[in-house]
Amino acid sequence: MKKSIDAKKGKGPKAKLSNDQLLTLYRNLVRADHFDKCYVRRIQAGQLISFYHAGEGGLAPGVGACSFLRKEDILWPHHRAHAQGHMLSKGIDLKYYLAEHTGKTTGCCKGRSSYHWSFPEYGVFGTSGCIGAGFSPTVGWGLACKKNGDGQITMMCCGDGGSNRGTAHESFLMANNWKLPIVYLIENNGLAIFSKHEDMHPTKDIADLAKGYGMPAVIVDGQDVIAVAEATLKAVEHARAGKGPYLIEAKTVRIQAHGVGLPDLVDYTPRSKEEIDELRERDAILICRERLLTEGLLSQELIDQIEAEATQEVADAERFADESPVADQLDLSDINKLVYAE
Amino acid sequence: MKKSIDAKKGKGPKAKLSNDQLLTLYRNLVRADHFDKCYVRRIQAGQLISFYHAGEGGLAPGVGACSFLRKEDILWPHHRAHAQGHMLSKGIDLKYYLAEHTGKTTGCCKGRSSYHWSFPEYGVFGTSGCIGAGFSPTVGWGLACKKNGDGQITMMCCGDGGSNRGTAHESFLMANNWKLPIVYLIENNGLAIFSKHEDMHPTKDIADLAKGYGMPAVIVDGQDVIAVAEATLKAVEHARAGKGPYLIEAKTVRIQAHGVGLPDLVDYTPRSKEEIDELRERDAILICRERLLTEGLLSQELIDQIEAEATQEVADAERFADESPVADQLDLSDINKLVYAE
Amino acid sequence: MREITLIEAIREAYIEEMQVDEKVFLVGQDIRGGNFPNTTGLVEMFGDDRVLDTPISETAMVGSAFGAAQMGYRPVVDFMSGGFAYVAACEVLLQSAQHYFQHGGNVSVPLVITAGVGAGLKLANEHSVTPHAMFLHHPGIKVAFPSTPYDAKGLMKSAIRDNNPVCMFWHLALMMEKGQVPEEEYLVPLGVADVKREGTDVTVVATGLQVKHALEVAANLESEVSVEVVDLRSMEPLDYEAISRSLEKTNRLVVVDEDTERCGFAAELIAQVVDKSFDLLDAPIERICIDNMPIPGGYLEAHVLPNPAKIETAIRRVIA
Amino acid sequence: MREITLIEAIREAYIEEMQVDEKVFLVGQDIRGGNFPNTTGLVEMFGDDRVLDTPISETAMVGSAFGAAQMGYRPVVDFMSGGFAYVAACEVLLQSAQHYFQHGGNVSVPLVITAGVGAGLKLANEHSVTPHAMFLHHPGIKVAFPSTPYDAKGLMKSAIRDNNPVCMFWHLALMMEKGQVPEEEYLVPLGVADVKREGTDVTVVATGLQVKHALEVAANLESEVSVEVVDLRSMEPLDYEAISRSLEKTNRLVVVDEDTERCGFAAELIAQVVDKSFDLLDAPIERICIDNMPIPGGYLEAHVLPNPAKIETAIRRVIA
Ligand SMILES: Cc1ncc(C[n+]2csc(CCOP(=O)(O)OP(=O)(O)O)c2C)c(N)n1
Ligand SMILES: Cc1ncc(C[n+]2csc(CCOP(=O)(O)OP(=O)(O)O)c2C)c(N)n1
Ligand SMILES: [Mg+2]
Ligand SMILES: [Mg+2]
Repeated sequence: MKKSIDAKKGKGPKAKLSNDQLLTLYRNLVRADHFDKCYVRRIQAGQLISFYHAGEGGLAPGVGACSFLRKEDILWPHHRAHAQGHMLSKGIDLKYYLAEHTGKTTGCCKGRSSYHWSFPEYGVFGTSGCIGAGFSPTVGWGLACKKNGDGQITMMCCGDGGSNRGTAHESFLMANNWKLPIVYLIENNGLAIFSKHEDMHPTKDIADLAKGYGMPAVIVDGQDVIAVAEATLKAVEHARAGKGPYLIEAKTVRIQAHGVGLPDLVDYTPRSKEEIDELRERDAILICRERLLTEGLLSQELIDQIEAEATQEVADAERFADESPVADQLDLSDINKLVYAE
Repeated sequence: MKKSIDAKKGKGPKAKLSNDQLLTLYRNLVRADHFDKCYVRRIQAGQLISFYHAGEGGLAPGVGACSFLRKEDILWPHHRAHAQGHMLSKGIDLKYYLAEHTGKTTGCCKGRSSYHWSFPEYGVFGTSGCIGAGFSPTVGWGLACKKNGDGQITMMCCGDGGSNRGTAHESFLMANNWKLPIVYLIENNGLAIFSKHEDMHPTKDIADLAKGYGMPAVIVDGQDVIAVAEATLKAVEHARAGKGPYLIEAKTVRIQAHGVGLPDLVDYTPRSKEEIDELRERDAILICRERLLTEGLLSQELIDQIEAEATQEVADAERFADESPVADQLDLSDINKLVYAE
Repeated sequence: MREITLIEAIREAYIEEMQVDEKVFLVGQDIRGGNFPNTTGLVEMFGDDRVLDTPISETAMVGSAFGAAQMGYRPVVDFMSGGFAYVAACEVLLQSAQHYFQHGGNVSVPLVITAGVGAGLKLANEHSVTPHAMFLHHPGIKVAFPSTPYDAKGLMKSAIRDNNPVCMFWHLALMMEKGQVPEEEYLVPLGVADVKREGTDVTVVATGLQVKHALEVAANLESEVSVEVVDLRSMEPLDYEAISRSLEKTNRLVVVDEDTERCGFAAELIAQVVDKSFDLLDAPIERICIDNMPIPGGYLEAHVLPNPAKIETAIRRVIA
Repeated sequence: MREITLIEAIREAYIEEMQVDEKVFLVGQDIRGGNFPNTTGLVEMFGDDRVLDTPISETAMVGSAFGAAQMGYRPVVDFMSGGFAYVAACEVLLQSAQHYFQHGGNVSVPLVITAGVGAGLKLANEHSVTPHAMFLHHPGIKVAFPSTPYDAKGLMKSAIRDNNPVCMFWHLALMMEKGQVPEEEYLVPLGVADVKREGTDVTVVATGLQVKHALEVAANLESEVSVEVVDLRSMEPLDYEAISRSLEKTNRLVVVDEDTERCGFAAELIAQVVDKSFDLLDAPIERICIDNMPIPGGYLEAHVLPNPAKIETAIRRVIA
């Protein structure tokens, strides 16, 4: 299961990140990790509704890809970790999402959708229970970004599994035909539920698909949030400059089972503790922390402070969600008012 | 509009065709051309029902690909020329298809479907009005061929336009994952209705897509029926040997409008006579005839004989269709008997 | 008043709406060249970025509209043929339809889905289906189906201005039908039926081509039966009031719907009438739909479609 | 008799049919690992070439079954969740369903489509829909929906042996319900309803989970109303005889259907009853379906679903 990263592919002249940006990445990674743990804890305790797909091990791609987008950029985030890392990196206050996920009236979807998110003011319009569904509206977002003509771009994230959908082909075609400002991020954790990437895609790298469309592509180490951010900056620059779409494949891992409470199988046999331990070795937070410590950007004090702030942020979100009223009233006297916009 | 064939791509050690095979190709091409002209004439005269998509200029790929398949091989033929070249090359007697296309009880679909074909005893199960629909059952045919384990293969043909469907991606994935014995033939005539290939696919060659799946692919001159047949023999051999799928892109042309009676536009302007004349220069029958004359396989006498036989075959098919009773009775007293198999 | 064809009427709707609102654009396959004449010449008027041709990539084609609509554009997606909508069923029936409700009403999705539909050309099932019921079964999309050039233009303009997905197919057999259309601007609102002919003995509810058939029958039967023809114009929103008003006069109902019978719109209407107007009924309701089979091509097609003869038989049955 | 769960009953159907007919195979996503327990362990019993995992490529996944079925295999395609069938709507509703008729009856398509369906887990629309009406609207597919382990096993075995596409979804809320299932082999034919409880005052027609709800209500009302519960088990073929037999006794009808109301199966049944049994009716027919909105997630879900309370209200209304 261990990803062997072809380091060369990720190389090339790197976009330079500022110290602030590096710290932002670290901070967002820690925050994403805290929210992920919170959701795991809550769903196990019956304090979250529907389901949760834990992000442990695979949080860096979303954080790296979304930390430096503009507020008006459009984002379809990956379903893993229920996109919390993507969304907080984009600047979204996750308390409204937790409220949604606990079925509260203050939820971002008014308590109508449990796991769905929607923050249109941040360019995050919603999601779908159908994996791979994001490829389609991405074309429309890219088109509208291009029409708007002010450098806005669309970031579309999905897993290795999601890339198997035919919607990917159709989206790649139209994005490239029209040279739309779209960055596709494939967060390849090598698994889709119980299925191995190797069995579901005939080549080692999903990025190979890009060749069919003449689309530039890069493979990055998805455990290195800085590498992901650097690759993203380049891709985003390319898209903003009107040069068309770009594909990034981030090789990452999934530490937990597909969904909390499901068995953790590969094909039909349980993953071993050794396998998981091996995956844990390349922990994205530790890799980033190490680097920032080396570069003198982090101190133990700052680490503790970031940790404390993240703890506080999660606690605040939980309090907000828990204190919000349950959304269990539905006025069905005028259904059409609910279903149709004015 | 002129196809520039990258001659190198089509080269390589060529499968050797026997003299008989070369003559078969020429004969099938002439027959396909006669049937195509018959359909054009008949639809213009109101003697064919529904619609017809004339094959002129683009008959060689189907003939080259299907002339040496085994009877038990499975074929999803291209819709262009309503697959007549593919089907007659496979050994199918086209009179039952013409009867279908004239709404007769003797039609291959009992007069139920106008342009649909169905010859299961020749591995041609049917078709669909949805372009690109063949990619999906092809996976099942390939799977069944593999399960049957006796070297049977599946040939799946479609146009450049059809390759734009997401079904292509999903089919390529599964065919390569499972190493299914499938040959994909993309008959790229540079047009889909009014749309130029260049605007609908971002690279010059659709064969580029194969790279994403690690699938072997070859580009051939679709006006050279012998080249197509040779490429096909190699691809079929590969598939029969259990080495998995193979993609052939045949560059060809469309001389007439998309459908008989439609305007012949590119984007939104009519194609010029010069453009069409240029396309006519590389006539597949002439190219083949030239080659066989050079090799001494054809004489004027044989040319005339083949011509006469084809004329006779078409005339026989027309008589059969015209003399068959019209299928205009439908016993609706037990609809389920019609709709469901026993 | 001047007369123009239904397809020309739709073209006028496009032109007028594209002129007043630059957020409106058209997307589909081969529409620049005018695969149907409703888009002929529009690329010259509005440019390549408002009349967009796509590959045969229907999920992305709908996606280009669905995404842009969320960002304030007002796209019209042309599927060419209604049967091709199946290849993007998830994008249309789930994603576009549910988006507004499912996301808390935060984001509206003002897009129009259109295509030529309807049997009659012997083209077999996929090119002949009129898959309205499938759309109606999925809340979040409105569904209109015009029977005249006047309605086609007015409904299309309303559809483009609506802040929701609206499906407005048009019938191939009506494409070249001419009808009066004023030069002045007007709208036909979604959800307002039109009594195309008044009568007192029996109500025939229909849409699209079947309105024409019903009117034909009504005229033929004039001396025997007084037939009221209610053209719904849109099936969602549904002008149920118009139906019950008519039933109060006639107490007899025939529903004609050019879609497969089983779980179709006619069944829905019957269920609603049984629920809301049971006491108004003096006879069982008749429904004339496409028989429960794939629509055959060839000459067999005619047997399974609604037609004037079948409508007449149904009328005679309910007044018997 | 021994008791097993509904999902175990389906698993037994798979095992028995795979044992007697080597043409039977299963294909779906993550079924080797047992995404639901109906496939757990089957790969060990039957091998990798009879229990096939696919990518998230539903058009090709269905295609793998559709193509193989044409060549004499008998595949079962597991969609995991009924809502995912939308992404292969063309392959299922048009291609597979119409193939036999459209091609002159030359080629039969013996395949089974299955998935877990049904709301109740607060998972929002796509994971909650029970899209039966969409299947029923497309002739060529049979549709079954079991309410007990016994029926689930017997229907699935019949589905696998049928020479047509058969859609047999099963309800997530019944997955772990136990019921008597004999050790000996048996079949439950498609198209034969089962009176799950006899009664004389009102007929409740239902399928799947709603049969359980109806039985609950019938038991609760025992002292007041005599409720007959007709479990259709399959909606196509439809055992209309069973319904009319029941109506002859009760003259009152409630239809419960866990699918969106508009253009759903309940509407279809009402239309048929109005057509064939109008004179048997002493009251308007009540239908209890999912309200005409995308199924919400969260706590709101409960409001829009059929449930015992709504069924009881409907019963009281028709006997009033
Ligand atoms: C259309 C569709 N098919 C199947 C599923 C079931 N499903 C949910 S998540 C998932 C795996 C996704 O894998 P991947 O895209 O790699 O993301 P990961 O879960 O590994 O992060 C599957 C098959 C679905 N939700 N939608
Ligand atoms: C799903 C679907 N979308 C659109 C169409 C309409 N259509 C019919 S043929 C065609 C063009 C096909 O082009 P290509 O595959 O290149 O074949 P060619 O006609 O050039 O031989 C289109 C768009 C269709 N039949 N089905
Ligand atoms: Mg994955
Ligand atoms: Mg073409």
